[in-house]
Amino acid sequence: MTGDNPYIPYTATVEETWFETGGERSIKTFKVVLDDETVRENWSHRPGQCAMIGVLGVGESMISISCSPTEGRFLRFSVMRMGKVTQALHQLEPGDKMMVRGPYGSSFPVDDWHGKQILTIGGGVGQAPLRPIVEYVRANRDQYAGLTMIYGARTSGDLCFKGEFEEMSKCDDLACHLTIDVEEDDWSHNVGFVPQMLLDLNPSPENTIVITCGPPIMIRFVLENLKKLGFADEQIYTTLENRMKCGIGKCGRCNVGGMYVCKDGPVFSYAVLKDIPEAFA
Amino acid sequence: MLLNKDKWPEFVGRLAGKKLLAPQSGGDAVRFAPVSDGEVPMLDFKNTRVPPKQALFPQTETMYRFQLGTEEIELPQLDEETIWLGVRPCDARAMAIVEKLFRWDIDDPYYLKRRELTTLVGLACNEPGLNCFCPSVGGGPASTEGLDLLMIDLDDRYLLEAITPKGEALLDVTGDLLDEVKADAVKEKEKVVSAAEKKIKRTVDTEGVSAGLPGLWEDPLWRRVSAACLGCGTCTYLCPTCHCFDIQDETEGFEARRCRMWDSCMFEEYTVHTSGHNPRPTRRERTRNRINHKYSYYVDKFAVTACVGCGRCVNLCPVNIDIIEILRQVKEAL
Amino acid sequence: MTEKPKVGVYVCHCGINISATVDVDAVAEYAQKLPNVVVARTYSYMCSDPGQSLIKNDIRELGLNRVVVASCSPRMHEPTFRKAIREAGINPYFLEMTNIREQCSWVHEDKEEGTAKAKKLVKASVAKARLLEALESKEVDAEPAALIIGAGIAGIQAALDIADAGFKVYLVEKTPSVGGRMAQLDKTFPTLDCSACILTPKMVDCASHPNIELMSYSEVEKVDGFIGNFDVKVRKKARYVDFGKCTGCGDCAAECRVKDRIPSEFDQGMGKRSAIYLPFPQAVPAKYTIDPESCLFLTRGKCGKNPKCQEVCRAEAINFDQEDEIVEFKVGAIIVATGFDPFDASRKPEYGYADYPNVITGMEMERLVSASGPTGGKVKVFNSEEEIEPKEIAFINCVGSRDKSVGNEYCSRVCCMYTAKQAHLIRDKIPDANIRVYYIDVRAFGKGYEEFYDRVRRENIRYIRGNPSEIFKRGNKLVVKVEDTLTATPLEDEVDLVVLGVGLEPRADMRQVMDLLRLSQSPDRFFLEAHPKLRPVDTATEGIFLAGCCQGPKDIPDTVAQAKAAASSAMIPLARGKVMIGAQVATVNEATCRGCGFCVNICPYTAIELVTVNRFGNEVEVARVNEALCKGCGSCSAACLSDSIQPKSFRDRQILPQIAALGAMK
Amino acid sequence: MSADYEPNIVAFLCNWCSYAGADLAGTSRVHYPANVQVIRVMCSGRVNPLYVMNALQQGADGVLVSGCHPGDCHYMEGNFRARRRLGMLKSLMEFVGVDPRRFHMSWVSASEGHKWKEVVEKTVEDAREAGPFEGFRRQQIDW
Amino acid sequence: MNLGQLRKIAAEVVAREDVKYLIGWKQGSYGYRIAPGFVEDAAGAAELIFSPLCTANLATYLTLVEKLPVPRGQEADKRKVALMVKGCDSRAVTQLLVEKGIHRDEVVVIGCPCPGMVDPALLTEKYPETEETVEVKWSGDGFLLNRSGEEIKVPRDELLAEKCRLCRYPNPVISDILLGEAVEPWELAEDNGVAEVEGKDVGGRWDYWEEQFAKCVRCYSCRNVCPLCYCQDCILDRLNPTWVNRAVNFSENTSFHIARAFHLAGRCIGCGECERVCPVNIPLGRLNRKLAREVRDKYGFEPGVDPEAEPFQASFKPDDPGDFIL
Ligand SMILES: Cc1cc2nc3c(=O)[nH]c(=O)nc-3n(C[C@H](O)[C@H](O)[C@H](O)COP(=O)(O)OP(=O)(O)OC[C@H]3O[C@@H](n4cnc5c(N)ncnc54)[C@H](O)[C@@H]3O)c2cc1C
Ligand SMILES: Cc1cc2nc3c(=O)[nH]c(=O)nc-3n(C[C@H](O)[C@H](O)[C@H](O)COP(=O)(O)OP(=O)(O)OC[C@H]3O[C@@H](n4cnc5c(N)ncnc54)[C@H](O)[C@@H]3O)c2cc1C
Ligand code: SF4
Ligand code: SF4
Ligand code: SF4
Ligand code: SF4
Ligand code: SF4
Ligand code: SF4
Repeated sequence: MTGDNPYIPYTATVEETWFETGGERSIKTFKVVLDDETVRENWSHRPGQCAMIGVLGVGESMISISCSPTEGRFLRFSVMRMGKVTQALHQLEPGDKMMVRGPYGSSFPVDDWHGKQILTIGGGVGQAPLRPIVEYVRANRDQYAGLTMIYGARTSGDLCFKGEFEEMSKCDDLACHLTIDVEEDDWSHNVGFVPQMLLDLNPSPENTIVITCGPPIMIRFVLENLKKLGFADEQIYTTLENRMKCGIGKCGRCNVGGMYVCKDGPVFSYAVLKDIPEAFA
Repeated sequence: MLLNKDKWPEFVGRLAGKKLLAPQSGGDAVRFAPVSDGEVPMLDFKNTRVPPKQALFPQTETMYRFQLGTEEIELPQLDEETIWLGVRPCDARAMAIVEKLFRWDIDDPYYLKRRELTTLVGLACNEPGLNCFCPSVGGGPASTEGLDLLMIDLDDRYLLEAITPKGEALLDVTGDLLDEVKADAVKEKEKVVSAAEKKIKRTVDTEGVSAGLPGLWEDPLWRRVSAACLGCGTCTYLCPTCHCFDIQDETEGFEARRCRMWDSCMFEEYTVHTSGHNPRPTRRERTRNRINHKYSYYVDKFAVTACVGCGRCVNLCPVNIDIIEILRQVKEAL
Repeated sequence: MTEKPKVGVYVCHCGINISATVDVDAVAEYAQKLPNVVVARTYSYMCSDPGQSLIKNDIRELGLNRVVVASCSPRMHEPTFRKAIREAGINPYFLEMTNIREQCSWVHEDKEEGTAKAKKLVKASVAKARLLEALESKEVDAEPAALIIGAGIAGIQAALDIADAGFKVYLVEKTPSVGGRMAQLDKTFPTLDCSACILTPKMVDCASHPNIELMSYSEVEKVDGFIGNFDVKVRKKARYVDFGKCTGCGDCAAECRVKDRIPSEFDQGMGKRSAIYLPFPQAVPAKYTIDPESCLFLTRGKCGKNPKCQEVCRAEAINFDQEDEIVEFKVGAIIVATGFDPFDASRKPEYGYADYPNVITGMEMERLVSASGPTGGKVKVFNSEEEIEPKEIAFINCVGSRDKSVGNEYCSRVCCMYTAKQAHLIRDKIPDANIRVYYIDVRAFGKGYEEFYDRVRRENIRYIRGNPSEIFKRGNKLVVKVEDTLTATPLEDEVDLVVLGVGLEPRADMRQVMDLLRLSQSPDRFFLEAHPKLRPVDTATEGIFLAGCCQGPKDIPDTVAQAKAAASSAMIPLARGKVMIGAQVATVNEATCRGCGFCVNICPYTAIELVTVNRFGNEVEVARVNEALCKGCGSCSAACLSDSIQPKSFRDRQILPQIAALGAMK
Repeated sequence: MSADYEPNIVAFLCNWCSYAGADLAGTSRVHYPANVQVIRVMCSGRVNPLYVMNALQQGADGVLVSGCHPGDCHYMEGNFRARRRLGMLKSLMEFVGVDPRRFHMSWVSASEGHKWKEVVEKTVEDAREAGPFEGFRRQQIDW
Repeated sequence: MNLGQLRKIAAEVVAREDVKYLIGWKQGSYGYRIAPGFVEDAAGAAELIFSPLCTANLATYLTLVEKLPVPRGQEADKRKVALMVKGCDSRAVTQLLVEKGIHRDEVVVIGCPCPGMVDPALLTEKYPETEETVEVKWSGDGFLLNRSGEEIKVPRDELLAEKCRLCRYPNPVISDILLGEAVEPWELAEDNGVAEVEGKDVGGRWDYWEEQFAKCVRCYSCRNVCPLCYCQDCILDRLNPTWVNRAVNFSENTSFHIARAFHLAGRCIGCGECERVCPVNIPLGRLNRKLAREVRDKYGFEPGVDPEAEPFQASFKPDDPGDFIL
C-alpha cells in the first residue's frame, strides 16, 4: 500500500539551511533533496504549489515550495517558526532527514501569462510562494514582458531572501522595490506600507498580471488599491493559507465555501475568490 | 430470499469466521459491538447512538507506525473481513455518500480498503424514529444505497435482498436456510415500507435549499439558530456523514505512530491558524459552515446532500439545535 | 529553543563509589544511543578539574548545548557543573544531573539492578535535558535605605544599628512619640533598671542621628515593589503644630480649654491630658500635637473667642490649616516592629475589670508605681468612694494567656516576671502589704529570672497555685474565688486590690499592616516568620523582617536581640547594593490564563497578581508573576487548571517526558 | 502475575526534605529495592496530581509523592497544598477502581534516611501485591 | 411560578440600557425539548418559560461567549448579561464569581426557585416523545403533562431528576431579582448511583468504569456544557504538552475522565449537565458527586455557595485529612 498511499511521505535530506530572519518568529530556509532517485526524477512542481513537510513523531505542516522547478532537482522551503511542527523543523540541520509529501494544490498559470508584464506584491513570509514565480520568469525571461516586484516587511530584518535582491536589481528589466514599515538607519529603499507603495508606483494595468501574497490585512488593502489603479479581477491572483491536515482534500478543515484550499487552491484568481464569502474572513 | 426468524441463529452462525458486529444495548444506549461466538444478536432496536461510520472510518486510525529517530515506516495490517449486521439504510447511504469524497481525486487507501473488507448488512426501518427524515433528503426507510444486503423485517421472517456481489455471497453460504420470495412477501414488503414512510412525521422540504444557501450567507438566521450552540462535537461525531479528521503523531518512548481521528468543524480550534487568526471565529460561522457543507458545498461537488436524515444531531444536541428546524428557517428565508 | 539539542552525557565512576554497583560503561553506551545524544563518556571523578575539562572540551569541540551529568546528588555538585558549563560558554541551566550515587549505587547491591536503574534515570535526564531552556538570573540594584515601622524599643534599636552602619533609615511611628510600650514601664525585670533611664537616651539618639529620618505621628500608606526596591508612601498626619517652630515649652497645654479632661493614653487613662499634648515628659520628638478628636476648635470649629493655645504660643507654632502630608521614598529593606497590645481584661468578665475600679491590669500597675505616673508613684486605689492605700493585694497571672476561651493558647512570656517585679515594687512601697500571686505555673526562664523570682518569693510574697474563677464584691472588699490546687482547698480571698497579669496580644490594627505588606499570621495571630527555627526574623517576603513583639510576645532583652538580628539581616541587601533575582521562577502564558486567580491565592510569597490586559480590544484579567518575589516552588502551577503558569526548569512539558521515560522501559 | 514481577515505581520528591532524606539514606548506605525512580521537584506542592495519573498511564505500576513534614515545608505550605490535592486524587482514583496500593504519599524529612527506606519498601511491596497495571497502559492500546 | 410575571420582568430587564441580552428557557422545536433563549426584546421575552423541563444550566453561556477582536476605534460591549437561574445554576454563577470567570457587575441574575426538574429520560421512557410540543407543569406534589390536550398527572418521585433528588439548594443562592416564592428544601435521597459504585471492590469498580469510559467518543460535550469548564485552552485537548492523546481509546478516555473529574473537585456544583448531555450516557455525575461528597465530608467545603469563599483547590487547612500519608 505504501506506493499508492498518499499519506506516506518521502524522506529527504536537508542539504543546506540558513536563516532569512531572526527573532521569536524567525524564518529559516531549507534546501532539501529527496532521497529516492526515482522519486526525485518524477517529482515535478509548479510555482505556487506546496508540500507537506514534517518530522516523524511531531507532525506535518503545509509549506509553500519556495523555489522554481527551473532551479534544479532540489526543493526549498522557507519556514516561519510558529508552533510545534515548525519548531521541530527549525531544529533540522544539514544532514538531517525531513519528511516530504506533495506537491499539492494549484499553481500559478504561468504558461497562460506568456507575453505579459508580471507584478508580484509580497509581505513578510508571503514572499515564499512568490519567489518561484520570480525565479520562473527569470529562467524564461524571453516569454514574459517584464517583472516588477514589490516586497515589504515590518523591518529590514523581517525581509526574506535579502541576498537575492541585489543580484536581481542588476537585471535591467526586473524592477525590485523594497519597503519597510518604519525608518531605519542604513536603509536605502522605500519606507512605508506595501499598499501605499503600490499606489505610489502607479503601475499600469495594461497587459499585467498581479500576484499578491502576505498577511490578510495587507492583502485587503492591496486589493483595494489595485481596484483604484484599474486592475480587473481576472488580472489578480493570490494564495490562501487555511489550516490543513491532509493536504489532499479529505480532512475537511481548509474549505472556503465549497472550495478546498489544498486542492482548488492555494492559488486563486481574485475573480473566483471574490465570490467566496469565507475567503477573506 | 426469505429467512424464517427461527433460523436466524443458524444464519448468524454461518457468518462465523469473519468478524461480526451488530447493535447491542449497553446500558440504555444502543451501540455496535463485536458479536462473540455463539451469541445471537437481536435486531430489535431503533438505531445506534454512534453511527456505524466507524466501520470504514474508525474514530482513531493508525495510519502508520515508526520508530523515533528512523524514517522507516510500517503500515498497519488491514486484512480482517468484517460483517456489520443491522446497519440502518440511512447510515449505509451515508457511507456511500462519504465514499464519494474518499474516492475523489486521490483515493483514500484506508477508507477504501476497509470498504473492500466490510460487508454491510442492512435492516430496513419499520419503526422510524421521531426525528428520522430520510425521505426529505433522498433516502427512505428501505433504501439500499451503500448496502451489500438489505433485510426487511416481515414480522416472522426477514426478506433478504442482495445488492452487491458481496451480499450475494452471503446468500450463497446461507442458501439452504432461505426460501424463495413469493408475491405475498413482496406485497408485504411494500406494505411495511409504505407504512414506515407514513410514520415519518418531521419532514422538511429541502427543495431549493442547496441553491439558495449561498444567498443567505449574511442572513440573521445563522445567529439565531447558533446562539445556544455549545460548540461540542455531538452533532458531528454522531453524524454518519461527517468525515473530517485530525492527524496527530503520538509517541510512547521510542515507539510512535501517526494517526488520524475524528474532528469536528464545530470545535473552535478546528480552523484556527497558527497565528491565532480564526476565519470562523464564532459558533455562528461554524454552524453556518456545517449546514452549508452538508446542504450546499457537498451537493455542488458530488451532487448529493451530505445529510441522510438520520436525526441523530436532532436527538442528541444538548441544546435543541435542530437541523430540521434550521432547514425550515432556511426555506422561509429563501 | 530553536537549535537542535546536542546532549553530552557524562557518567561518573566516583572512584568505586558508583562503579562498584553500576556498570558505568554500559550506562554510557546505552546513553550514546538515546535521541539527541552526541557523546557519552565516563570518567573517574567528573567533579575533578580534569573531569570538568572533559565536559568543557566537548562543549567547545562537539558543539554540545545540553549536558547530563550522571554522578552524585545535584544537591552536592549542581553548582559545580553549572559553573563549568557556563565557563565553556553555554547557559548554566542547560545542565541536568542524574543522581546515580546517593540514590542508586549506594543504596543497591545488585550490580545488574543498579545498572538498569542508572540507565533509566539517565534516559529520563536526557528526555528532560533536551527540553531545558536558557535562564538568566538577574541582578538589580538595591536602595541603600531601610524602612522601620514602629518605634518601640525594637524599632529604635534596629534603626540605630542600621543607621550606625551608615545606611539611611526611615523610622515611622504612629503615635506622636517614639518609645512604645517600654516607655510606659516603671522598672524592668530582672535587673530593675528604670525603664526611662535606659530607654530615653536611645530615643534621643534616634531623633538626632543624621541617618535616621524619624517620622512620628505618621503611617505607612502603601508599599510596592520587592527586595532592594520597595516604593513606600507615608502619611504624616497633621499635628496642627508647626514642627519647626514648636519649642516644646508646654504653655499651650497648660492653657488648653479642655486641660486635664482627656484621658491620657500613656497613663492608661488613669491620668489626664489636654487636647494639645506631649504624651509624656520625655517624649521624643519633644513637640506638641493637637489631638483632632478632642480639640474644640477642630471638632466644633470654635474654641472660645480664639483658640487658647494659639493665643499663648509665643513661637506661633499653632497652625490649624495644616494638612496631612504624603511623602514617598524608596528603600531596600523593611523591618516591621509594631509591637503588641495588652490583653483587654474586660474580655474576662468574671474578673470584674470593667465593674470594679480596684481591679486593674499590669499595665496600669506600671503607671501606678511609676514616679512619673498619675499618682506620682503612690499606690492608691479607689475603694468605692474613698481613696485608700491597699493592704491586701492579689495578683492573678495568665489573664488572657494560655486561655482557649479567649482564643489565646500561647504563653505571653512576660507576665510571670512583671508580676514578680510589681510585687517587689509594692513590697518596697507598702512594706506591710499582704501580697499573693495566683498562678498556674511560674515561668522564669531567662537569664537571671529564676534568681529574681526566688528573691521576690523570699520577700514574703505568697504564691498560690490556682486559677481564680470569679471576683466579686463583698462590702468594701473584693473577693477572689479560687481553688488552691496544691492543697485542693477552695478559697474566698478578701482583698483591696487585684492586679491582673494581662498577656500580650497582636495589635488590634495589625490587619492593616498585613494587607499593606501582604504578611501572614501564625495561628497565634502574631506575624508569621519564614521559618520558626531557622529564619525567625524573616518573613515569606524577601526583604521584609520582623522585630519585637509583633512576631510574638517577648521581653525586652529578646526584643532587642531580635531587633539587632533583623537589622543585620536587613543590611545584607543594603550592604551588597544588589539583589539577585532567581532564574527558576514561574511564568504565565497569558494567552491561556483564564484569570481565575487560584495561583494568586496559592503563592506563599504573594508573587502573583492579576492584571488587566487588552486582548484584541477586550479587557481580560491574567496572572502576572513578580520575578523578584517568586521562589520557583511551583505550587501555583499544580493548581492552575489550564496549566498556564509554569515554573521554569520544572515545566510540565519538561517533566512529562521524564515521566514517560521512566514509565516506558521496564 | 509472575512471581518475579518487579513493579516499576515513579516517585516525586521535594528537593528540600524528601530528596535530601533519600540522599541521606545513600550516605548512610541504607539498602532498599531498586524499583523506585525519582523525579526531583522543588516542592511537593509542585506535583500536579495529574502526574500520578500520567505516570500510571505511561507505564508505572505505582507512584509515590513525598514531601516535608507539615510545618517544615521550605516554601511554608506547599506540602499542605499537596496533601489536599493528592488526597482528593487518591479518593478519585480509588473510586475509579485504581488499586489504592498503587499510590502513596509520605512525609520524609532530610534526616529520615531510614524512613525513606521504609517508605520505598512499603511502596514497592504494595505495588507488587497490586500486580502489573496493564489495564491503563498507553502503549498497549490499539498500536 | 407565574409566567406572566416572568415575561414582564424579563421584558423590563432587556429594555434596560445596561443589559445586552437575557438568557432564559423557551419552548424547543418539538416534544419535550426546551431550548436556551437569547432574548433581546419584548417579543423574545414573551417566549420565555419556566417549567420542570428547564434542566439546562444556562450559566455556561456566561463564559462561552467568544470575545472577538474589537475593531480599532471601537469599544468592547460591556453591557451586562441577564441570566435566569435555578438553585443549582445560581451556584454555578457563584462559583464563577469565586473563580473570577465573571464579575458581579457583568451579570443580572434572575433567580427562579425550583421545585425540582423532570428527568427527560424517565419521562420519555414512560411517555414517548412526540413531534408536537408537550407542556409540563408542576402541580401540587407532582407533575402535570399536557399531551395533545390530554392531562396526565405523574407523582413527583416517578420523574424527579437525579440531580434534584440530591439537591440541597433549590433556591437561588444569589440573585438580583427573585421570581416567585422560595421553595421549601426537601429531604435528600440516597445517592444510589455513587453507592452502587462504592459497593463494588476495587476491581469491580475498574471494570465498571472501563465499560463506561470505553463508550466515550470524546465529543467534549460534557466539558463544553460545564459552566465551570471555561479555560481558553483546555488541557484535555491541548497538544503541547500533551496530557491526553487525541486518540480515542480506553486508556486515553480514562485519563480524560480522571483529569476532568479532578479539575472539578471542589468546583462542581452538581447541576448534572455533563451527564445530561453525554450522547452515550456515561454516568459522569457519579464521579463528580463522589468528589463533591468527599469535599463536603472530609474538608467541610461546599462550592458555589459563598462568592467570597477561597477556592477549594487554591486553599488548605492545617488539619486537612492526612491519614493516607505514610
Ligand atoms: C498552502 C499553505 C502554504 C503555506 N506556506 C508556508 C510557508 O511557505 N512558510 C511558512 O512558514 N508557513 C507556511 N504556511 C503556514 C504553515 O503551514 C503553518 O505556519 C504551520 O503549519 C504551523 O504549524 P506548527 O505545528 O508549527 O504550529 P501549531 O500551532 O503547533 O500547529 C499544530 C498543528 O496545527 C496545524 N496547523 C496550524 N496552523 C496551520 C496552518 N496555518 N496551516 C496548516 N496547518 C496548520 C499543524 O499541522 C500542526 O499539526 C502555509 C500554509 C498553507 C496552508
Ligand atoms: C505590663 C508589662 C510589663 C512589662 N515589663 C517588662 C519588664 O519589666 N522587662 C522586660 O524585659 N519586658 C517587660 N515587658 C515587655 C516589654 O514591654 C516588651 O518586650 C517591649 O515593649 C516590646 O517592644 P516592641 O518594640 O516590640 O513593641 P512596642 O513597645 O509595642 O512598640 C511598638 C511601636 O510601634 C508603634 N506602631 C504600632 N503599629 C504601628 C503602625 N501601624 N505604624 C507605625 N507605628 C506603629 C507603636 O505605636 C509603638 O510605638 C512588659 C510588658 C507589659 C505588658
Ligand atoms: S449544534 Fe448542538 S451538538 Fe452541535 S456543537 Fe452545537 S451544541 Fe453541540
Ligand atoms: S446532519 Fe444530522 S440528520 Fe443529517 S445525517 Fe448528520 S446527524 Fe443525521
Ligand atoms: S491559576 Fe492559571 S488560569 Fe488561573 S489565574 Fe493563575 S495562571 Fe491564570
Ligand atoms: S513558583 Fe511558587 S513562589 Fe513562584 S509564583 Fe508560583 S507559587 Fe509563587
Ligand atoms: S459527553 Fe460523553 S461521549 Fe462526549 S466526551 Fe463527554 S463523556 Fe465522552
Ligand atoms: S477540564 Fe480542566 S482544563 Fe479543561 S476546561 Fe475544564 S477546568 Fe479547564
